[in-house]
Amino acid sequence: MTAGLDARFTLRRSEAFRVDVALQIPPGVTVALLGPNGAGKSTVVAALAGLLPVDEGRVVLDGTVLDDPAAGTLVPPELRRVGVVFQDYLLFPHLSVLENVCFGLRSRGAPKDRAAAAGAEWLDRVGLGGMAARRPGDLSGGQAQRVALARALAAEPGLLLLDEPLAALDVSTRSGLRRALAEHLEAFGGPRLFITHDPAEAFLLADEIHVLEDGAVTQAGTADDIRFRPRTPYAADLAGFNLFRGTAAGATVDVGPHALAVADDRHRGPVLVTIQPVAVAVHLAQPTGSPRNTWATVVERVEDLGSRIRLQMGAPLPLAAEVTRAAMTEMGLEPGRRVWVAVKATEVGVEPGTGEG
Amino acid sequence: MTAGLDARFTLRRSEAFRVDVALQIPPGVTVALLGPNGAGKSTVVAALAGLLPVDEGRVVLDGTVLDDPAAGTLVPPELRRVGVVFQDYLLFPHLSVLENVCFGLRSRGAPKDRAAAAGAEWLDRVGLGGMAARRPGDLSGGQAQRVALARALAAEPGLLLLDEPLAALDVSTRSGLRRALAEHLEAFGGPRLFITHDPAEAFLLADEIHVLEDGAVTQAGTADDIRFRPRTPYAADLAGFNLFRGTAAGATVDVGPHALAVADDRHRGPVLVTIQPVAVAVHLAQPTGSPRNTWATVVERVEDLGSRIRLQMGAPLPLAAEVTRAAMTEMGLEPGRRVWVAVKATEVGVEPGTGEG
Amino acid sequence: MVLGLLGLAVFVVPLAGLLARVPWARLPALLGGDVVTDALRLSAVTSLAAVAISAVLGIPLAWLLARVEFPGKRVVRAVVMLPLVLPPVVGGSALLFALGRRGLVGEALGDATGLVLPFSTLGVVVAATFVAMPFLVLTVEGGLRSMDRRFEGAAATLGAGRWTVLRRVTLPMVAPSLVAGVVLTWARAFGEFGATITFAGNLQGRTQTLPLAVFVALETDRDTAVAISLVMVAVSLIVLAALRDRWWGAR
Amino acid sequence: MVLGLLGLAVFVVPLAGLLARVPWARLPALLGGDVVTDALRLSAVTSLAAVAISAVLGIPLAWLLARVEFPGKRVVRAVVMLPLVLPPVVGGSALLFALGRRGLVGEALGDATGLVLPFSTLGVVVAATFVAMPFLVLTVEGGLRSMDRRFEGAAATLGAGRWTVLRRVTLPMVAPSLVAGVVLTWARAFGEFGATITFAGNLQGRTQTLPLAVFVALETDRDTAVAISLVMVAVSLIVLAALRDRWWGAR
Amino acid sequence: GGVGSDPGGEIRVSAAASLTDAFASIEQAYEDAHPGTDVVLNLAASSSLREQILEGAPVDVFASANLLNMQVVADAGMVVGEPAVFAGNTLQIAVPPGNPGGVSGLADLSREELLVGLCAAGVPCGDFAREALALAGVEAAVDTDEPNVRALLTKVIEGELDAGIVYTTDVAAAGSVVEGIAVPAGHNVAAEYPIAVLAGAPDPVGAEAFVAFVLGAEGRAILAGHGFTLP
Ligand SMILES: Nc1ncnc2c1ncn2[C@@H]1O[C@H](COP(=O)(O)OP(=O)(O)OP(=O)(O)O)[C@@H](O)[C@H]1O
Ligand SMILES: Nc1ncnc2c1ncn2[C@@H]1O[C@H](COP(=O)(O)OP(=O)(O)OP(=O)(O)O)[C@@H](O)[C@H]1O
Ligand SMILES: [Mg+2]
Ligand SMILES: [Mg+2]
Repeated sequence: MTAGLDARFTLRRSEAFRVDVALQIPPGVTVALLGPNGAGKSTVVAALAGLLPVDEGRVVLDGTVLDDPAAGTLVPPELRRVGVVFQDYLLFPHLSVLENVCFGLRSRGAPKDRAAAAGAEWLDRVGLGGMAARRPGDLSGGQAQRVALARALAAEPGLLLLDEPLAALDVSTRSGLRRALAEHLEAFGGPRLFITHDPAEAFLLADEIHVLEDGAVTQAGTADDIRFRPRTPYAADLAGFNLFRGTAAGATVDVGPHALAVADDRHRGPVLVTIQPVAVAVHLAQPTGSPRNTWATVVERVEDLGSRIRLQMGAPLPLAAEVTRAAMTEMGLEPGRRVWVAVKATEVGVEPGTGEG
Repeated sequence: MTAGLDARFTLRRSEAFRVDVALQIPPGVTVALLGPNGAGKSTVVAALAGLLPVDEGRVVLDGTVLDDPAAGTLVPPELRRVGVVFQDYLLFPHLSVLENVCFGLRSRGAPKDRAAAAGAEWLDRVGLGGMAARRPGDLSGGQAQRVALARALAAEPGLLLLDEPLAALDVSTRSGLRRALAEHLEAFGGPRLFITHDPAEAFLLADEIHVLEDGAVTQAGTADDIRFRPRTPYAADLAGFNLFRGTAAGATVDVGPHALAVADDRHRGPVLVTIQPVAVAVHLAQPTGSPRNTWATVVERVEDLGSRIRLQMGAPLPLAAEVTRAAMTEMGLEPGRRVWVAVKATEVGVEPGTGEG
Repeated sequence: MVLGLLGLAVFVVPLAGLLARVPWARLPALLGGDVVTDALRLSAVTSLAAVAISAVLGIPLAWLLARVEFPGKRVVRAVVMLPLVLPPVVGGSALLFALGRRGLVGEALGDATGLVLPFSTLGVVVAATFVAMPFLVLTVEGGLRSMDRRFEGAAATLGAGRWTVLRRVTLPMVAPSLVAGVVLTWARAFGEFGATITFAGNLQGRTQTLPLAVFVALETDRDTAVAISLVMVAVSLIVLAALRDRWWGAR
Repeated sequence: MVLGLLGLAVFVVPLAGLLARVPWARLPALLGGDVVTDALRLSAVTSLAAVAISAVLGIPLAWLLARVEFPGKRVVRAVVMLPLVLPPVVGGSALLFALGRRGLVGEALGDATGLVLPFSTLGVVVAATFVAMPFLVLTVEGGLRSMDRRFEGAAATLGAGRWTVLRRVTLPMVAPSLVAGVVLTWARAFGEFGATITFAGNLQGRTQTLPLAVFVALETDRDTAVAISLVMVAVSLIVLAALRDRWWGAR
Repeated sequence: GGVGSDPGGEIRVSAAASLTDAFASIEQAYEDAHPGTDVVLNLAASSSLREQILEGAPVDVFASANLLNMQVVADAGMVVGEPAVFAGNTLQIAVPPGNPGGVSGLADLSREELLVGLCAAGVPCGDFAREALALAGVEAAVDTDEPNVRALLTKVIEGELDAGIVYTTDVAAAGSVVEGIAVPAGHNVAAEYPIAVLAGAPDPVGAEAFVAFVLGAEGRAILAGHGFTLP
């Protein structure tokens, strides 16, 4: 028996559109599914949740076959323990916000008051503690989405499917909820599939990224695989991030071989650090000035992205930098070239994040 | 008679929530309404469209009083020529995509074939030419939103209200549609109110920004007003942008007193240029290295943002830069200090954009 | 599932009972007369006319009930449902009291226009409309209420006036309810007996619809009655079964 | 608007006709006898029993029609609508043919259980159920079809089995249709006359419901008939007007 | 059951609707004479009653408004002995109060300008009326063929019809809301009401007793009081 999700299936949605994917998600691993509109992301969610029958293939969760049309197996959604946050919420209009959140626990037989207590706790976590008695129809778009999130999480699912759970949220709410979401993903041991349009979200929350285009996975791998070796123009577009794990201590973050100065000094302990490749300046001599982080390194690889050039740096930190073609030519940047890199402390993003996730 | 929109009104949505706003939008001007979830943005849209009656105040469009409860005036929505893109689309499920887009023209009496031709053109513009015959139920979320956009624009409204029209779109589609939207906003002469969570969108598309928090406008002004003089923590959060108008000629963009090197060399003619303050490096001596844009300037103003310091530079370009407190102290950055700034060409965002808008 | 089948039995068993009594061999002879032909024609005409009148008057009434707030709305709705509750014979009597030659309104109507409803085909239509229209009103009202009104708002912002909104958005979006209402109304009008016989009388070719023909036949010859009933069953099964699934509420 | 009011007139004018004939002064005397009391009690009991049976059997049937694909569905739906079309007297005869002591099923039923439906209160319930249940089935089916099924999917992913989904999501979400269906069913059962008198007979205290009492009164004393009709109108108006607006389709 | 044999017993009598008043009086008188016995009347159109009996409804006595329906039941072997005629009825022309049509006899029914109703052919009162018209040599200008006397009489009472041929007992029962115009004996046709005990009677003894009561002096007196002719 293999733990986690092992899914390979095809599903025809219409004459013109077919999804054909293979996904392996071990327990405790978050996979992000990134893809343009109409790529079939929501279709994959529906298939895994048991809401659309697959045409061919097998879906296995923790050793249990959920779908196997060849063998006639099709486990109904309610027995799958697959939690879903739907793209358009689907909150029950006749139930209060609290009843929506309790729905999963109640369905699985929890007593009313225990479910209500757990639901209220979840509402507090998404910052809607005061809205327990409202109807979903009286919520703003963003409030509704947070309720949907709480509802799915409160049901204690064994596999978590999130169909763009943060898309309708505003910037400030989003970063707060992303943190809450990251925490929950950590707390919960099963496989997680996360759909998003936002590469930052994918890179921050996921261990592995699958790029879905027109129903097919065009690239799958770690964030680094996608970032350093994007295989399609769409993937290359997404690959705008340096991502490191580190330990924050206020104004500095220790990222293993190196300590980075950061402007966001609120954090202590394990964090994720992001630096956009375009934010990395490359110098031939040691730079002076405001950039707090400067170090000597060597160009390992040069990639031509068309209008820009991506440089992959070696020790002490595997940093990607993007420069113009003019800069490359002028400075003679090529593999083996020794350079100085400079990154402003204000350009280093810090997000709390722990463990493997 | 004043041309454009002049609206001041209050509207009570529930016991706990009340909107109280004043908006003046001259013809040809785009105002963005930025605010957190539940601030009342959609409520303002509904009121202006005539879908919710206001409690007090006056709404005047091009000299015509649309709402004036004191005088008993309430012009019905169909006579307002106010085009709306709703946050959750509201595409007519019983009509094809093309019929949805033609709806406005047909309602105002256009002959069937002329409306269909115009509708088809609009569908092409939003990249859905092949889906004219589909039902909205068979579209993905992003496709549906694009149809909603085309439907509102095709009706040739006199005032355009856009309730987060790009929120559900993926990154690549979004920038394309943002461009199309910018073009249409240019082409259309009335006032425009644009709701968004994305400050970049607001800064790029709007001439003026109103920040709405808990039903009240906490700040209103140009993008520069918000960026340089944010009045609330929320506004300060949004103010992460340098924005200049310029003329692109491939790898350089002329922004008046200065020519900037840019990595995105696809553009010719009028453009908008964005530079994040955090991407601006400040040096005491002339820097060497990859940053393509370096110039000498003077610190005009120093603002304390808490963990970061914002520096406002003087001639030749009014650039904002954000640095850490440590850098400020160490480099002795204070008003009047002469410094060099460095901006990497890859950090300069270029968006097509013309005219006053 | 089992309950559903049991529920179906409620309808199938009596139908089987009826079919078991059909004198198949004598059927052509029994149905050959012009009584049946006249009644069939009259039933078709009057039931369709009742549907048309019900639609013209009933849709606006449903719209009033669903969309306009006014005092005493519940009472109005209850009044609309009355013909459902009143035994048709009583309903027919009420129609006589109101619209008969000596009736409350009928006398004035007759004096003014010379129109006499009892014993005329128009009277049959009035009786059928009275008993059948509630179905249209109530079904359409339910549809209107459960529709998301924001679609109407969206249409209005696109320049559609009340009438255009009604025609191009509201009615199409409640089409399933509308069709269901029309079908129920037609069925009720087609089967209408008690109010018709009381109000409009029973004259072959003018007011004798199929149900009246069945009733008269029952007085004398059960076989003819069963045979005419069979015609009614056949006509309704054909009409009702011709309705596509999607008309029953789905998009 | 105008059409809507005209539509309302269709119902109000006959009601006014009826009210104009009510012998108000003699009303207490006319309604005092135990005939009316017996009939009222019997009508209440049987119409509510018919509603209960219709709900138990009709909701699953509606669910089958709305949610399960099977061949011949249109015919099944047409059969369900038959009692609407059949004149009640024919319906009563069909019930006799099927469930009478000599009937297709009735004979076996009688032999097996000793149950005799004709002339029993149970027979009244059967007749009322037969004519009224279609309303419940059709209204609930319409509600089920127009509901967004993805809510059921969402509930299933939250661990709700078929039964829980039905109870906590589907039925509450179609509650307006359900209530409308129950009301229509009750109203039809309450007013049922033809099938009852034919199938269950007309025995005071056992099968004589209010409509049958009206019929008997019509034979002898028109004033009593009008008075009993008034009781029916009053009861129905009270019941129907007690229904809240929101039960008619809105959330 | 019969006298004393089955106190608390129940006699179910299916009687034609036109017998409503008369049989209500007979029920009262019988129950007074036989304490503990309950007569239960089942009043409907004779044809409905016939159908119920043919389908096995548990009935003790059948009192029909015409011979035909009784004959059908008898032919099905469901009658004990011979049906007995217990009452008769004659025809009258019913007109609204004040006789707005100025009807004075059968001949007036041929006047085109009058609204004239009969019972439908096949319905007993319709057949009798047509026979009477034929005897009088009148070709009536009929506007409606009502399915039963009750429907016909209602329309006369309401003034919808200027004249209709109904039973004398109906005119008597209706009271002042209609006027009756006699049909001359030569043209009048007598309706006959048969009564019989049914083969499937749950209480055959009681049934016999009740029939005997109707045919007896007390029954005859009550029937005569309601305008029926006696055989
Ligand atoms: N009910 C349906 N019937 C037929 N085709 C459908 C249906 N729903 C969606 N599709 C089509 O299937 C394809 C994939 O849709 P899906 O909703 O899975 O895309 P998505 O990747 O989730 O897009 P988005 O980011 O816009 O939500 C699209 O081309 C869409 O038009
Ligand atoms: N139908 C309603 N009845 C009562 N209150 C409502 C209703 N709809 C929304 N509200 C409340 O009004 C406030 C403003 O809602 P609105 O939809 O205008 O916010 P918004 O700024 O558009 O938010 P979002 O960005 O989430 O769409 C919220 O507090 C919301 O809960
Ligand atoms: Mg999707
Ligand atoms: Mg909103």
